[in-house]
Amino acid sequence: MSETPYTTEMLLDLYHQMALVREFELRAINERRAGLIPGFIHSCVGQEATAVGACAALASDDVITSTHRGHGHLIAKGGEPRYMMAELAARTTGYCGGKGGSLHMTDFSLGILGANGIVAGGIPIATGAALAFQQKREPRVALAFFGDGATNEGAFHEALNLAGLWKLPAIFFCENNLYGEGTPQDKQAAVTDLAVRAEGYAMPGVTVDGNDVLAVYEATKTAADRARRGDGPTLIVAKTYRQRGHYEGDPMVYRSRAEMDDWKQHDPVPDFRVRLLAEFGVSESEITGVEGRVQAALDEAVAFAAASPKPEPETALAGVYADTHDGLVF
Amino acid sequence: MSETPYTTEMLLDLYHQMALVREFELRAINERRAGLIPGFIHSCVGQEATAVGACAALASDDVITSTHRGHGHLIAKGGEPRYMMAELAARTTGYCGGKGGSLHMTDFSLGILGANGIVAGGIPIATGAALAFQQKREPRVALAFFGDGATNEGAFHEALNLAGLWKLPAIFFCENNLYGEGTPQDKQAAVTDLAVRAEGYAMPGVTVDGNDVLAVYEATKTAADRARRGDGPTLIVAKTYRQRGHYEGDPMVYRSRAEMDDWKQHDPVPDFRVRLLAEFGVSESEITGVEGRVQAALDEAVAFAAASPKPEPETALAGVYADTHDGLVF
Amino acid sequence: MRTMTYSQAIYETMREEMARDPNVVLIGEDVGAFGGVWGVSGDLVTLYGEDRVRDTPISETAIVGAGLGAAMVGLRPIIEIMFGDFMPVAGDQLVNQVAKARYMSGGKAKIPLTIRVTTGAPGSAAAQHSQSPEGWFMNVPGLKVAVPATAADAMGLLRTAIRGEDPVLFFEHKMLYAVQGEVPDDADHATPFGEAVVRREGRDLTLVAIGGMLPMAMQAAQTLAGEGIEVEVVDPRTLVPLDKETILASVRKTSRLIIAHEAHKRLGPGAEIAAMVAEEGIGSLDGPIMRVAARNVPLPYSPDLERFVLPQVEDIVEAARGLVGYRL
Amino acid sequence: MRTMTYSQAIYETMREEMARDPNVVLIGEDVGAFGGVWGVSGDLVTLYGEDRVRDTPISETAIVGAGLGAAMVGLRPIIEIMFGDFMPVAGDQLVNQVAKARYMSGGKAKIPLTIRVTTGAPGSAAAQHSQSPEGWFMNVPGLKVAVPATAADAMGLLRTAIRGEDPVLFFEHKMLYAVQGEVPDDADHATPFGEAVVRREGRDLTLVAIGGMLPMAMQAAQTLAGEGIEVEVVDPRTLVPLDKETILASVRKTSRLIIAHEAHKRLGPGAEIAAMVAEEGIGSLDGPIMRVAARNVPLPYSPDLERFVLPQVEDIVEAARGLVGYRL
Ligand SMILES: Cc1ncc(C[n+]2csc(CCOP(=O)(O)OP(=O)(O)O)c2C)c(N)n1
Ligand SMILES: Cc1ncc(C[n+]2csc(CCOP(=O)(O)OP(=O)(O)O)c2C)c(N)n1
Ligand SMILES: [Mg+2]
Ligand SMILES: [Mg+2]
Repeated sequence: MSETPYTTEMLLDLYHQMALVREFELRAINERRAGLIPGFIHSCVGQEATAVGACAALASDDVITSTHRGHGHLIAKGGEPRYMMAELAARTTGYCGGKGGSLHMTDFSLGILGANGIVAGGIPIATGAALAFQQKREPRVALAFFGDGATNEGAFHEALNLAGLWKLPAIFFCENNLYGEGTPQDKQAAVTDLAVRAEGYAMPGVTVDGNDVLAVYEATKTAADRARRGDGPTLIVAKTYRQRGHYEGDPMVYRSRAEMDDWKQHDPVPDFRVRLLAEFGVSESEITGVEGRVQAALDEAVAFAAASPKPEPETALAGVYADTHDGLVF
Repeated sequence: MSETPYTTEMLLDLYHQMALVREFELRAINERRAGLIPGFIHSCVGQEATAVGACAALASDDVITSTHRGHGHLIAKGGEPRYMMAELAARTTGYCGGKGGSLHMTDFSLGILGANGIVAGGIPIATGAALAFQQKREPRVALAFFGDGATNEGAFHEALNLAGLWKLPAIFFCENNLYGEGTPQDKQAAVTDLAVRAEGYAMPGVTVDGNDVLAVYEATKTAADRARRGDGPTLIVAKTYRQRGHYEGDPMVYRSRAEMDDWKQHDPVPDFRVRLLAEFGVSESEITGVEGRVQAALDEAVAFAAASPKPEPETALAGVYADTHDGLVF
Repeated sequence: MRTMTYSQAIYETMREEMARDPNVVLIGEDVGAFGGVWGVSGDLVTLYGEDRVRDTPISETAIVGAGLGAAMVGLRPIIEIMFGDFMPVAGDQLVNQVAKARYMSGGKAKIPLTIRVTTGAPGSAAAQHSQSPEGWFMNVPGLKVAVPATAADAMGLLRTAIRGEDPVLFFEHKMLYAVQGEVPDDADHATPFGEAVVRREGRDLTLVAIGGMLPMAMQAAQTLAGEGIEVEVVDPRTLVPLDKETILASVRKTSRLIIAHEAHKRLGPGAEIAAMVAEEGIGSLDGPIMRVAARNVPLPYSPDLERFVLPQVEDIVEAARGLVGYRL
Repeated sequence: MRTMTYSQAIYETMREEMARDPNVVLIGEDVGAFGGVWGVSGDLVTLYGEDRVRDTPISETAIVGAGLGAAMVGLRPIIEIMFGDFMPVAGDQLVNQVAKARYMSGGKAKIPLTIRVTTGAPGSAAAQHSQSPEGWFMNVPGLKVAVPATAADAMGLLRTAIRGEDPVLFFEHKMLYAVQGEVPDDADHATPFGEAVVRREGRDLTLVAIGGMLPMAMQAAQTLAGEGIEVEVVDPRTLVPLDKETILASVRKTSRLIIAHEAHKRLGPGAEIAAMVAEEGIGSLDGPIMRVAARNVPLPYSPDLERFVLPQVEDIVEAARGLVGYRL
């Protein structure tokens, strides 16, 4: 059993969150089939380590912007499965009262500035939050999650340049899962090593194994410390893999079964479980205890969502403006 | 007198074009004061070597996209001062019949796909032309001129990535004149060496003295050959200086007289004149001959513009569509 | 006549035009191996190769700009933008470049560029994947705007767009893709822009239905006929150019007008049609010009909320009943 | 009352609000040392430092997006976009992010973000530097749109925008910057959104004039008064929210309506006003609703062509004469 800087408590907490993300996605997929969830789902099954490792390195008052594949990010930043499931089920008790759905879940109290349906759309927003922290001399960090495909959008370029120029306390976290929808990463970006782009923005570019939650944690921690010191932003590229379709129902004609099976061999959740036992001497019973709590939490979340009321149609008119003009239809 | 690959004819031609650009700008500025020219002018005085050196390396059927500071690019690509001056004077004989003005001069027969009033707006357009050349297996090249400030626009990033990814026959030519309007380059880009950005697009990034017309020519020739060979695009960053205001009338509070005087010591036009005499053994009389032709051409251009008719108001409705819907106001 | 879906009609037109002219290319996100996120481009990449059916990075500005540049030097690109909601990502290229290139050049540029865009709410796709941007660029001179509502028009208008010399925004309604329709056999079947069509004759009121609203309009007309209200349904087919005459003629006949579109009501395309009639045809009106459209809030995720925000058949029926009962 | 220019009124408001609230910052291209390309921000950088008055790279998407993110976590950013023509460069952030952030979050987000944009043709600036985008985002729910036409409203509406909790598109007309006007001394002078004002009373026709058209409208009214035609000039001040009541009340009184704006006619903001009146006030109309606006072509460079394309005082006068003579 190797020397480790990690407490068993922290290790179990990481595993707990990864298992929670995995199970949340599987339940959501089932509940969608079962009819509880009306909208599309872009699951992050296989990418649990990036979300959990990155958010574990953040403080509770740090903020993130997320993506269309954001359930993991939200849970890792403290999002509660019950309110997330309720949002997916379009209930009043959901994070957005049923107005946002999977693509737009937000909780400012948790520092979740929003998932986003626009590829790269959240990157400038996180940059703006970092600007505010710098301006207000607050020791807070803003982290933007985005995919490999997003690095080819102009918004990525403009935001990273701004952050590098102003040395903003930002972290640009790229989950490189090798595909953007049906198009492989090497058919989207002129370079396969996306971290090299960091040089063009005068910030460090770090590549990390995105399926190793501890490696992700360490890389993000280093970036967060750097940002808090006032030394500016970091681009982190985490190599991972999307185990399921781009969206649930994706025929996946664009990749081979062999490739998918291959990656199943590097599945972040069971891999970490094995390490906990072998490398960190965590006991089987502690782990099964966590897994039991995960199941219970999701049973509760699904029940909560199913039991929650659907919004009254007329309430659709509220929530546009913060003042008395809200609700008027002019 | 050093060995040289350049014929006296070519050298004189380069000087002729540089002198033509310089004189065109000075005349245009005067004519604007005198009232012949109604619109704004962003002069390229001090940047003659970039325009002339780059276009000298292109074939007549290669194409360029230009910028708000584009008079030099147009002349260097074969634009005739008379039609340019007429356009500035908003006459029917101008390149755009008075509809475009300084910001939008275009001549497809010369491969000038248009100046542009939107910073970085022309970069994706040149990329598209390069795509067409590749598609049609035509040995042609598309060159996009743009400034240092434009490299911070998303359009720059998306276009260069696309060109690098598809190995398009394109040249991205950045005229780094150290300022974007009143903001110095180092307050706009996170990096001062803009050429490093090329790496993020898997293309060579070349930095060159933009006030040395021969250096610019060589760099562009190398890039053009590379593109024609099918080896893909190149980013060229040419260091130069805008001797006058961002626009005519700019108070220039943002830079020191000392800096400006300093750069006047590296004035591309007189510098090249000196080299022609000293280094290349061109005779004074040959040079004065060229200078005489330049003066004559511009006397003629101004006279031509002044004598040309102004457009009839109703003709404003034409030129929107290529078909019978043109001219209708629905 | 053949019967096929709206989606197939678009596919066939692209396939035929690509066979006919090597300069026609298709450029967009996942239009190749994926066959298009909406499945419209299907096997075109296997038929014409990755060279002519290009998967792109997620770079809408570069995609539209590249289409423009390619069109300037001889290609006839078809661009696919998977959701109309993403058009603003390429906003500058659409508004300041594509739309104006010809005019700024003094009428010299030819821009044979077809921009295929999906529009409309597919259901619980929320605020960024459900919008109807048909009107967003109507205030920008230089673009043409097509809103096909049937398989035959999808084919005919697309062919006109591809063979034409002007940039066209071609709006494909997501909920029409699977709708069957009759399509002429003529391999050159092309529908001229600026010619509306009367889908159903009626004396009591004119119902202008845009794009995806046509099926709902026909359904509403059916219901109203049962109540003795004869609705004349007009399909403008293109919004720019707009066939004012057909609309005005119908209003002269019925003296009542309702405009139905899925875009939000405030300054949606219906506002221009209403304003045009209020200027050029007010004399023949016996009542207010009604607009049945999405309410002025972003599209919500919840089906219950979404249904409330989007225009429904009943909304048309109610508006019609009210209008016919109205006395000035 | 003090007298100052429209430009000074904007400057003073920014200066005072920045003094009052440290969370108010100004972000834009050349707003610092340059003092703003239109000279509006002047010496604010020397007063408040480069930290609160930030020169940015030429990155409109990042600028608007940064403003949004900063607003989400407690700043009250004022963004300056030097030409409205450049708004589409930041199209996605405006349409899909800023406008929808609150609604998508279920009404939780507060977005105190003021986006200052210049509008209108400064003269021979051609197609990409002369547009009037006031209407471009009216079909996108979630944004408020202010179109101040006087120094007092520039101050009052800007203060309301800066102190408010919603994103505002604040359109400053380039040709109004130098116009003098009286401004209240009250340091808290704020003009509510959604309240139009009658600039001139008249019984014969209602003339709704948007932004830069107000001076022309007043001039036209003067001329027409000389001919015995009494024009009531209404300044909506904000387009979203729109004060329908004041417009409808005036139309009930005059029974005639002309809408004047510099934006292109086709689906410009006037279309919504015309459509609204055609729906809610048609009963009181004695004639067609006229729109005096820019013709539907890009703005040309030539002064002769530009003058023909842009709406002129005579165009308003002629439209008014025709309308008053009109019999339904
Ligand atoms: C601006 C924009 N363009 C296209 C899309 C459609 N789209 C949604 S997800 C996606 C792929 C994104 O790839 P990547 O950034 O790698 O994220 P991943 O899905 O792999 O997690 C695309 C093209 C979009 N939502 N927004
Ligand atoms: C999208 C856009 N943003 C801002 C402007 C205003 N503008 C015109 S030129 C200019 C500076 C451009 O700097 P650079 O690219 O370095 O070119 P230079 O003027 O130095 O030749 C700016 C900000 C514009 N025309 N387009
Ligand atoms: Mg990916
Ligand atoms: Mg520059």
